[in-house]
Amino acid sequence: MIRFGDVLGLADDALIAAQRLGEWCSRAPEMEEDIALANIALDQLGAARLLFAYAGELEGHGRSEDDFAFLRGDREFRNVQLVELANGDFAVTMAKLLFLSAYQRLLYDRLAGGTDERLAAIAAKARKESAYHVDHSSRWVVRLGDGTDESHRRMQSGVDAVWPYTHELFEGSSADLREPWLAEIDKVFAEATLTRPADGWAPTGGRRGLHTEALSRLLAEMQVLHRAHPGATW
Amino acid sequence: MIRFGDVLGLADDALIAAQRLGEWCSRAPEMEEDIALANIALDQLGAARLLFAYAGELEGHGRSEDDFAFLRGDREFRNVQLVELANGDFAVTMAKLLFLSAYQRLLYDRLAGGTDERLAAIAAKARKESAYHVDHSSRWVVRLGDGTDESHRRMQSGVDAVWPYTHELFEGSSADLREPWLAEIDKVFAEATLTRPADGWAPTGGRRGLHTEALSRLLAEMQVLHRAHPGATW
Amino acid sequence: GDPQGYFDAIVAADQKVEPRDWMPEAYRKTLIRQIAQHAHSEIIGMQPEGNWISRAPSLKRKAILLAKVQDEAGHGLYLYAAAETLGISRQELVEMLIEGRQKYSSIFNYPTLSWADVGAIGWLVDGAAIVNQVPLCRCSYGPYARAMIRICKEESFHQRQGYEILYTLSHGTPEQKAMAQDAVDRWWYPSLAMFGPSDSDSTHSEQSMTWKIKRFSNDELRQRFVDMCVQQAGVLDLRIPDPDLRWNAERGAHDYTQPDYDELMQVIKGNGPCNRQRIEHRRRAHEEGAWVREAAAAHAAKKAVAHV
Amino acid sequence: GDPQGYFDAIVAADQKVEPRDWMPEAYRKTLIRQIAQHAHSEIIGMQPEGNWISRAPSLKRKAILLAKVQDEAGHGLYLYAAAETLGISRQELVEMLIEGRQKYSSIFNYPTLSWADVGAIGWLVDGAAIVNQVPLCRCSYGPYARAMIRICKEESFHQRQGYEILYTLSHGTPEQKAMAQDAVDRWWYPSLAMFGPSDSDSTHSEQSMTWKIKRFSNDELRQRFVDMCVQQAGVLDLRIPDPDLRWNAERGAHDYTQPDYDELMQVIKGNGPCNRQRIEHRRRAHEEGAWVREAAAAHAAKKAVAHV
Repeated sequence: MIRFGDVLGLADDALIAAQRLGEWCSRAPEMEEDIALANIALDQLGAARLLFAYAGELEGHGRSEDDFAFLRGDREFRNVQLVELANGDFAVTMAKLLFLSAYQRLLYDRLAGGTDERLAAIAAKARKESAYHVDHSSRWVVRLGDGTDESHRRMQSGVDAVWPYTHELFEGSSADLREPWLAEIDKVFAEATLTRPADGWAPTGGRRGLHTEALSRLLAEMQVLHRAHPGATW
Repeated sequence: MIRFGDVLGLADDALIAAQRLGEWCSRAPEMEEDIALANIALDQLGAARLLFAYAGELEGHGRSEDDFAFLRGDREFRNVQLVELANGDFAVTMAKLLFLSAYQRLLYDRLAGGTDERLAAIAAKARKESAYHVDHSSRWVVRLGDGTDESHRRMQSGVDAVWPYTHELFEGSSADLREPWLAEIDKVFAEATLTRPADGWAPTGGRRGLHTEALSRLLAEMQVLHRAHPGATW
Repeated sequence: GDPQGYFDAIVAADQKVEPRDWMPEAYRKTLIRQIAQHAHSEIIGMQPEGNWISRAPSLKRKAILLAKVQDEAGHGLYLYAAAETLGISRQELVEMLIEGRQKYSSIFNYPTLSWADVGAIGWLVDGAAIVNQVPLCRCSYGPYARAMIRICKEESFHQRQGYEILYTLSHGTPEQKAMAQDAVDRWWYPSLAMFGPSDSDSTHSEQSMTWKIKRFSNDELRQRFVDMCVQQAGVLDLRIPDPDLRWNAERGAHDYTQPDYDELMQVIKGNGPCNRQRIEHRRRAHEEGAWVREAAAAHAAKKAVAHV
Repeated sequence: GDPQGYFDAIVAADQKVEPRDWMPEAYRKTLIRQIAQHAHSEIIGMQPEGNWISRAPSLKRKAILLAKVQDEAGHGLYLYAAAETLGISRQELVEMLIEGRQKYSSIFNYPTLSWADVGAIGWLVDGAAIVNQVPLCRCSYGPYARAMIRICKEESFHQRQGYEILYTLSHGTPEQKAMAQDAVDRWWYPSLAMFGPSDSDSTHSEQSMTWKIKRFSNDELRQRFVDMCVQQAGVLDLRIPDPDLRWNAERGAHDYTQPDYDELMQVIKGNGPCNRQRIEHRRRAHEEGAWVREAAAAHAAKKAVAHV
């Protein structure tokens, strides 16, 4: 039985990831990468919109995608903390994207075969996109990990910084996805000559609306214009 | 005859300068400097509040200091662009502060002896503070200019980057302050072994509400909470 | 054979010059300069609109804007590729941009101050670009002409999106309408200036006409643009900020006030509001990405060795 | 004479040990650890509240908050100076902080999620600090005791400001009241944990008592804090998030639920929500300021030479 809060969590993951990826626009290390990151941001944004629409129906209070995106405070967002973390350098961004999209692919795979037809349809579309996101980010993780000394150092340090936030992905009903997720990640790490960080600190709270200090700042920027014109159409 | 818009311009200069200086909080190169920058930010904020109160009276529409600070968009702000520029490194910040406070001191000196008694009182207080700001920033400009090779390079590059924005300070009725201002700045530059940049590009528009792309972002952050709770008391 | 004669004949017959063909050195240089400037404009042009991606006021608009800025990166890539057929590398071109040795369109040296600017850029700037670029689809140099066909199709899509943004704003709340009018007020004259100096002061033009790189004069294109905008501004219910704008029945065209060409010259010289900011942004992205590009090259080299 | 005997007599007579006096090495080490931890707490403590300076909802509140965070930097400086009288330099202490070899109060490893958190920190965190610190004004080590007198005066000012913020919120709009309650809900137990483990698990305590560095047990101070808060929470019209909180007439004190000491141990070990962020922020400020400090030193050296 899919609950409103679960769908909202997935939607928020996708929206906040899109917002962070959008910050790279015109700042990527190569022009091809500007295009790729915008593409992935668009995929995440597209998934978020479909999920918000469905969440609105499940809730039954008539909230639209823009109501969800622009008129909630950070304590009402249900995304994992991983997606709200600052972009950092390109290595941190690729670590975040790999960890998120490998999780999303597994989750969408499961939902695509589930009994909730509406969610199955959304997931069937999104999982193809996730496969591309995994492919893109794991290629970069390999290139950077097995590139120069400098890029190896940065990639390992990015992985180390982000790793603690991956535990939150597997809380609750997605706990059993961690095994296949680790298998996928380990394969990438092996090729990238990276060391998987030890498990230990596992920050959490995002799914309950407890976020890092970064989220309210992200929302201040994202929501400023929409909130300045209550009720306006765009 | 002092006009509402002139007072508002001075208030906005001080407010936006305070907001930028406040961003340094807990990030300064020394703990003593954390205290000094907060002090200067407090002075600027204090002057802004007195000036807003007076502007509100001149306007006569009952607007409070918070109405001015939190409920205008960037096109309604009248500060010079100099103060809204990003902080940059410590050298850029000190260049901005020296240029601004040397101007403010001259201007407050004049206003303190002027016929508008209300403004004279505000200026009499503020000019003492400005003298301290000039002293503090010029000491740093000298230390950095005549410090290490690295600090000299950064200080000259900070001065070069900010210089074009100083022209706007001397538009209109403050045009004749540029001579004494240059004399002050040249003295500092000489001791700091810095080269005064050539005059050329002179960006302008702030006093007419035409700002850089930085101001609307600064305001988005500064105003987010106040605007989220219309009519609330804090 | 006589290569110059062959080249002249191809051009005269409105056929395409291709990369393998002989061409006059001045033709090659003119094309490199023009295509590079065009490519740089697409890349720098990502910044003013990119400034509003994070703040787009609805998710639909955010998606449209992200896709548009992405298209601009794509246009930049086609155009660098077209320039590369003339024997210069993308890397050289990018360095010339960052060092200020090649120009980009001066329009991108103005700031985007509100969301309505995104609409105004779509309507006016992309509109002016289309008027400029449609004739380039018939340019004598094949790779450039083909790139332009693809680009023009997307640009007209972008222009319509900008028009829709402004239409929604001008038919929205009073604040939204004021925002739209303010944007049009600020972008109108810079858009007119996109067509370059008036014909009497324009350099390069005559030779480019002969080579069929250019087919209409700056003033002809500017007039076409003004006539197009007047009509659309009516539907938008927005005022073009020119008190002397009026229909001239004799000329069958609108009389209008020329843009401030002294200002244009200042912006071209580097003294627009955002010249330094735009180049600094580009330089920083390039420098901060250096370690990534080096890593990719090092990794590729390792793999290549492994495959030998 | 017998230095240990003299030292013991001074302490027993409630007089002050001064820097020039002989003192046991363990006393010195304990004091350095405690004063340094206290100084670090002031410096790290600038971050959670500093997070809201840019967004303070009125100019008056912005000024008060700026001044408060500035005071914290000042407290840090007094305390580093007090530690320096024990023969260790500020630079060494700062390095130990950044390298994680010395601690700071675990309370600052929680995030400030709303403006009300600034109020809750003032009311609860500064309130707990005062309860902890007032006895330190009578500490046996003179420089520390004198620093604490000055600090406590300012802290009680801060506590009142935090209380006022919460009072205004709880008597404001429903959204403001909810924000205030949410902040109290999140900060209550971490504030209780500020007094350290319960007496049965506390190390160091007995010796510190003998040395008159510490005068009350953790549990005594915690009880004092709870009793103080209950009364004030009533006036604030905010609920303390402890369903078992009630007056115990027999003890003449409130019964209350202990904080989660396992969580406290996790935070102390480095696994609180913000440990890494706080240290990383401090480390970055320190490293990014290195060129400035070097320049100041180089300039001072030049001037010194010039004066010889």
